[in-house]
Amino acid sequence: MLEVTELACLRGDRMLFADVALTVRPGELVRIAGPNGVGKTSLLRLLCGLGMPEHGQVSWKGVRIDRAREAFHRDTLYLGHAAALNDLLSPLENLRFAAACHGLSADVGQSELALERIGLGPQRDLPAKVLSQGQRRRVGLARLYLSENVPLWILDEPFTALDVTAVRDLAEWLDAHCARGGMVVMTTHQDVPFATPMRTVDLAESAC
Amino acid sequence: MLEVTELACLRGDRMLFADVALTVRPGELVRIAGPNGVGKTSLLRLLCGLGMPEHGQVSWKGVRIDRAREAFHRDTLYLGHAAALNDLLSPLENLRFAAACHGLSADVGQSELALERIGLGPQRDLPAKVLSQGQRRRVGLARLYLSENVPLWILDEPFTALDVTAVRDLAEWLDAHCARGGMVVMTTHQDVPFATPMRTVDLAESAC
Amino acid sequence: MLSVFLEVLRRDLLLAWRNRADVLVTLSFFTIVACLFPFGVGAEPNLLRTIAPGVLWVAALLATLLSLHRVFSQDHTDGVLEQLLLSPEPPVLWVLAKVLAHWLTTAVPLVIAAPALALLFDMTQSATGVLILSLLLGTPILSLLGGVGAALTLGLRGGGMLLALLVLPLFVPILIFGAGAVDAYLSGTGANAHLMLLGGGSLAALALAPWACAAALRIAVE
Amino acid sequence: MLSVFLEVLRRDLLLAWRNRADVLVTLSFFTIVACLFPFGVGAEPNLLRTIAPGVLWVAALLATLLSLHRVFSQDHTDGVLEQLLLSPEPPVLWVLAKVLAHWLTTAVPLVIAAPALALLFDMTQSATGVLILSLLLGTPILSLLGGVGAALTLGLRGGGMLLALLVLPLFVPILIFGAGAVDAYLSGTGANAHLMLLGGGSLAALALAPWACAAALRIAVE
Amino acid sequence: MESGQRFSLFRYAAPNVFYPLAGRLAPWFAAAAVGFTLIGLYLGFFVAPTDAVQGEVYRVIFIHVPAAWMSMFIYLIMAFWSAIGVVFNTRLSAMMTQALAPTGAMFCFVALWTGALWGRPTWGAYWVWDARLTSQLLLLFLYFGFMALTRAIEDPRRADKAGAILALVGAVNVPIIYFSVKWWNTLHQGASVSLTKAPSMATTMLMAMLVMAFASWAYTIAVVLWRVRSLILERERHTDWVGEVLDARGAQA
Amino acid sequence: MNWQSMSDFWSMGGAGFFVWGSYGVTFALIALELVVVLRRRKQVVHRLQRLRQAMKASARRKEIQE
Ligand code: HEM
Ligand SMILES: Nc1ncnc2c1ncn2[C@@H]1O[C@H](COP(=O)(O)OP(=O)(O)OP(=O)(O)O)[C@@H](O)[C@H]1O
Ligand SMILES: Nc1ncnc2c1ncn2[C@@H]1O[C@H](COP(=O)(O)OP(=O)(O)OP(=O)(O)O)[C@@H](O)[C@H]1O
Ligand SMILES: [Mg+2]
Ligand SMILES: [Mg+2]
Repeated sequence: MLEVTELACLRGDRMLFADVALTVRPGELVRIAGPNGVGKTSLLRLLCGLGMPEHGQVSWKGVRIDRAREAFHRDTLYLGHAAALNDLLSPLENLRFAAACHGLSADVGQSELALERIGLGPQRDLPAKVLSQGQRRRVGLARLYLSENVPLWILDEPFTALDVTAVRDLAEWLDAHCARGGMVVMTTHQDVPFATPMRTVDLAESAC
Repeated sequence: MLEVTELACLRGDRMLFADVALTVRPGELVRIAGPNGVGKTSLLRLLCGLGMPEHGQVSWKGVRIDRAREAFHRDTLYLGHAAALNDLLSPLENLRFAAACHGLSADVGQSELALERIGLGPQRDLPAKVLSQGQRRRVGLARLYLSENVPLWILDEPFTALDVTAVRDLAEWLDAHCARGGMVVMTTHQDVPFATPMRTVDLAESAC
Repeated sequence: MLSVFLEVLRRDLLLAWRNRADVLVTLSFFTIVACLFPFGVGAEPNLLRTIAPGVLWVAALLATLLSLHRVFSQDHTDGVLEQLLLSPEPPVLWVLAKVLAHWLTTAVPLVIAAPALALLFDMTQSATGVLILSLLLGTPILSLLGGVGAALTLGLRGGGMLLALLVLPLFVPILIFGAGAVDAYLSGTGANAHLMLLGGGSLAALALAPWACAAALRIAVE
Repeated sequence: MLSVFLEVLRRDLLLAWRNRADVLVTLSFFTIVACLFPFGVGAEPNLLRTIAPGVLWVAALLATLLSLHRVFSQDHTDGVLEQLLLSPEPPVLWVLAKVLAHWLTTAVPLVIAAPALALLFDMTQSATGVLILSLLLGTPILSLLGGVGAALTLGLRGGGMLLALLVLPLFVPILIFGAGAVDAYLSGTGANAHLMLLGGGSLAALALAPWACAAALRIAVE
Repeated sequence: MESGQRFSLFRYAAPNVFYPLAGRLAPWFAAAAVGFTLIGLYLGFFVAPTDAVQGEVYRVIFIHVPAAWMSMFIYLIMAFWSAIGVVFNTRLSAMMTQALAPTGAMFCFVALWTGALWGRPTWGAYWVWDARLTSQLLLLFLYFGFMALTRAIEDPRRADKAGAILALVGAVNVPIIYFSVKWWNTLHQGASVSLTKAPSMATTMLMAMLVMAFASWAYTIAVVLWRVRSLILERERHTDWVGEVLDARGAQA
Repeated sequence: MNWQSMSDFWSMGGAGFFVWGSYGVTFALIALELVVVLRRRKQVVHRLQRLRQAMKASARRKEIQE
């Protein structure tokens, strides 16, 4: 269970938001909404411990995340704006490295399967730099197919640059994650049809 | 009028597409469609002269674009995946520089107005590196509000990262451009409601 | 026509000003490399005086080299370069503006700092004068040829080092004439021939390098 | 625990292999910088022999310096660094792996190439041996301290130069002891004291630098 | 390519014509290289007499000098092809430039290596900063730079164009480098070390050297033709004629 | 004939190391270059043949679809 209390975020001179409270329980799909620049990305980065909140705190299973960093990171998967791809490595190599860093067991077979499922089978061995925008995005997303056992997924605009079928497949996979008791916190500006009832948190209401 | 005949594109070992023919007439809005990696970005880059086609040619007003580079570039505006922003300059400075390079007259007042219209008024003087994803995108798009007299707009996924209101405003502006006799060639994976009847070219049909 | 030149020059100078730490760092690098030598080779005054022009020229050359990647790389990654290539004006114009901005923000500070360092190595005043003249006439070639190298290696991984490999052999003559000018002056032969060669080289590079550079940039974005 | 270390080391070595041109270019840079000096200071064999250890150390130092930005910058821009920081293992582990990979792919080739260059400067065989020992013991400090500098300047514009400015003062003592070792050996004093200091420095840096580096990286992504 | 029809020379510059031609010529040059080498080595080791001043060591000359010549010629030829490529926009020229570079670098290294081994017994040092030696070293760096650049760019078409620009810029600089180094050295050193040239080389020595030079030429041409054939296939892989070539080879195998 | 015996030939008047070092390295490099060139050619042909087969197969599939 992820709990956020009284969270405030300061960027430069500007207090982006204050007093954000949020609880995410197993099986829930939470969408952080709000216009461009309201602070969605900043919030997600606070949630996964990449930034220090100006005020308030984030706790995971009742423990503040800065007190139990390792346990929290074992339970979290974060995909940000940047694709986290090395341009010289192939999608397969990138994926296996990402998984290994995260302590996920991922042999070649599993990784290939994940790439297959995200639709990158033919591009498996190309250097990442020649991939198209949508294909780059997919390499990052392939990690989701290796992280069934990671409970908390934090996704920043996962649907960007994806084509229509990929959006549908990904939405289904997020639904499946929630169905098996996982949690998803994400942002998106697109209207994506989920089967899971989606809870929307409008950040504009907490904006300063 | 933009005319494309028998265009073929080779990337690495792969022939992406061949035999693409396309004519864009004043007032037309053309959408290049197709799944991720089919070659939309590559096609747009060929259209605006940033790449060399493997076969076939592109002509503008009846002249091959590599024979009349300057005249063609005066009539074209291209916005690619990259935002073309310098991180240290403010949106205003970035916009004015981009306009000046293009030979567009853009005094401070006009540029400020363009930023206002794209919704970046308050961020006008921040360094671009602190902007949010959607705000970065908008700085690039602000050029559209200075380019009413540039007939041909080539836009690669202009709606990426924009919030709902921004998408609507931009669609209206593209409609207005077509209404005044301009041409728009663009790609997008989102469903955007245009007033102009949109012609869709499915690149998947020409894929090799 | 001219407006693109001026606009690009203005922007690059503005960026250099925003980033003035960068200019200072080039200068500091120059100073530090020059000062490393006494540590490396020992502080014997005669030895130091003998190697002074050579060391200062090598230091200037390395400092320029390190700053070369700045000329185009930022614009390349953030997509500004593409937009410049799509500008209706001939590319030579803005290439020249960018190289000029680079020269103004790297070489000129070095030239200004050189007398102080010459003092450290106990060079005479008139020898210092010749050194400065040689730097003024020689550094434009460094910027121009270096610009070609920077354009050729744009976007390649390990670009900085590759750039060094490409341009350093080309810089050797400049180093020889530059450091040679001071030595010739000290030996009484007179530095005129050296300085004229450097000046001629600058003019030749000015006439040819921008074209090569523009061609290389076009290839880089393809 | 160890698996992250090994995985990161493996990946960085694989990347270096993919990019082996990069390693060769570092080497060429080292060679070329060393060869520039004769052009600057003249080809007098005795003079060259005197300044040889200093020149080779300065060249090694500059080559290391130029390759330092490689350690983290790519991972920073493409977002891999964030993912590494989100890994459940302690960051010191993979920081160490990255620095080790850097040392293996830059310093080791330099050490292997040094004898050939020593030949160009006409150094004796035993002096060359001392030079190589000093390089082997000193370069780990360069990689470790340089790693801290690279982490601190990550993502700052003009980072390369700033990095140089930050770490060069720290590198000066290493240069002094490194080049000093050869001089001491040649003067008959024996190089033991110098070499032991370098070795001790390496151990100390090994114990402390990774922590500083990890902390700096955490700040860099914030 | 309209002018391609008019000049018969340009016809051979078309990759599809040049490819089979190169394939037919290369073995002959290879055979010539072997033959010349055997004759040259025989002349050099068994006919040419011992040198009065240097003794047997001088026999290094039979590879040193041809290698030094080749390394310089090859760079000139590369520049020539690049110029052709820039002026006439022929595809073959960039491929020729790239095919030449590794062989040029090889000969350059051989000249340095043999020179160094020769220098040790004659001058007492493997290396001196003589003008000729130094410019040879710089030439090696130019070759390395060219090869590193073309290899660092993956897209062959881009690599070709970038290589052409670099080869031309380098070629403009080669004479400048050569003369500046010469001037530099004579300025600093009153009596520069110079090669002890026998006043009149024994004619058998000269003969052996010339035969070895021919061998180097033949070898270079053969290797470059072989290399350029691979390059042509890679660059033109999407044309019909390469498809036919591949099918024919597939049928053979 | 310059040489009395094989060992005389190999010693090269005391300069064997220098002479044979030169010739040995030169011919080794030449051999290496030949190996690299020929292997490269084999690789290229092999790769292109595989590619062509793949392209033919995909073209056939497309025809069948139409
Ligand atoms: C690393 C050392 C050396 C290098 C890089 C080198 C380089 C060269 C080059 C570039 C040439 C061709 C010059 C021309 O045709 O104008 C050459 C020719 C020659 N070298 Fe060397 N050399 C080296 C050492 C030596 C040594 C030690 C000797 C003999 C003591 C020697 C004897 C010769 C001779 C006799 C020629 C032919 C001269 C001529 O044809 O005019 N070289 N060398
Ligand atoms: N130093 C600063 N000074 C002022 N404002 C800043 C500073 N740094 C960041 N900001 C502002 O903080 C906000 C950052 O928002 P963030 O990236 O979290 O937005 P977002 O909700 O993810 O938007 P998007 O939908 O566009 O991705 C932006 O509005 C930006 O202008
Ligand atoms: N060297 C190469 N070898 C093989 N395939 C390549 C190479 N370079 C590029 N490609 C392929 O070319 C395609 C590039 O497509 P492009 O970027 O034009 O796609 P796109 O239609 O814009 O896709 P997206 O919707 O994801 O932006 C990708 O499928 C990529 O895998
Ligand atoms: Mg965001
Ligand atoms: Mg695209």
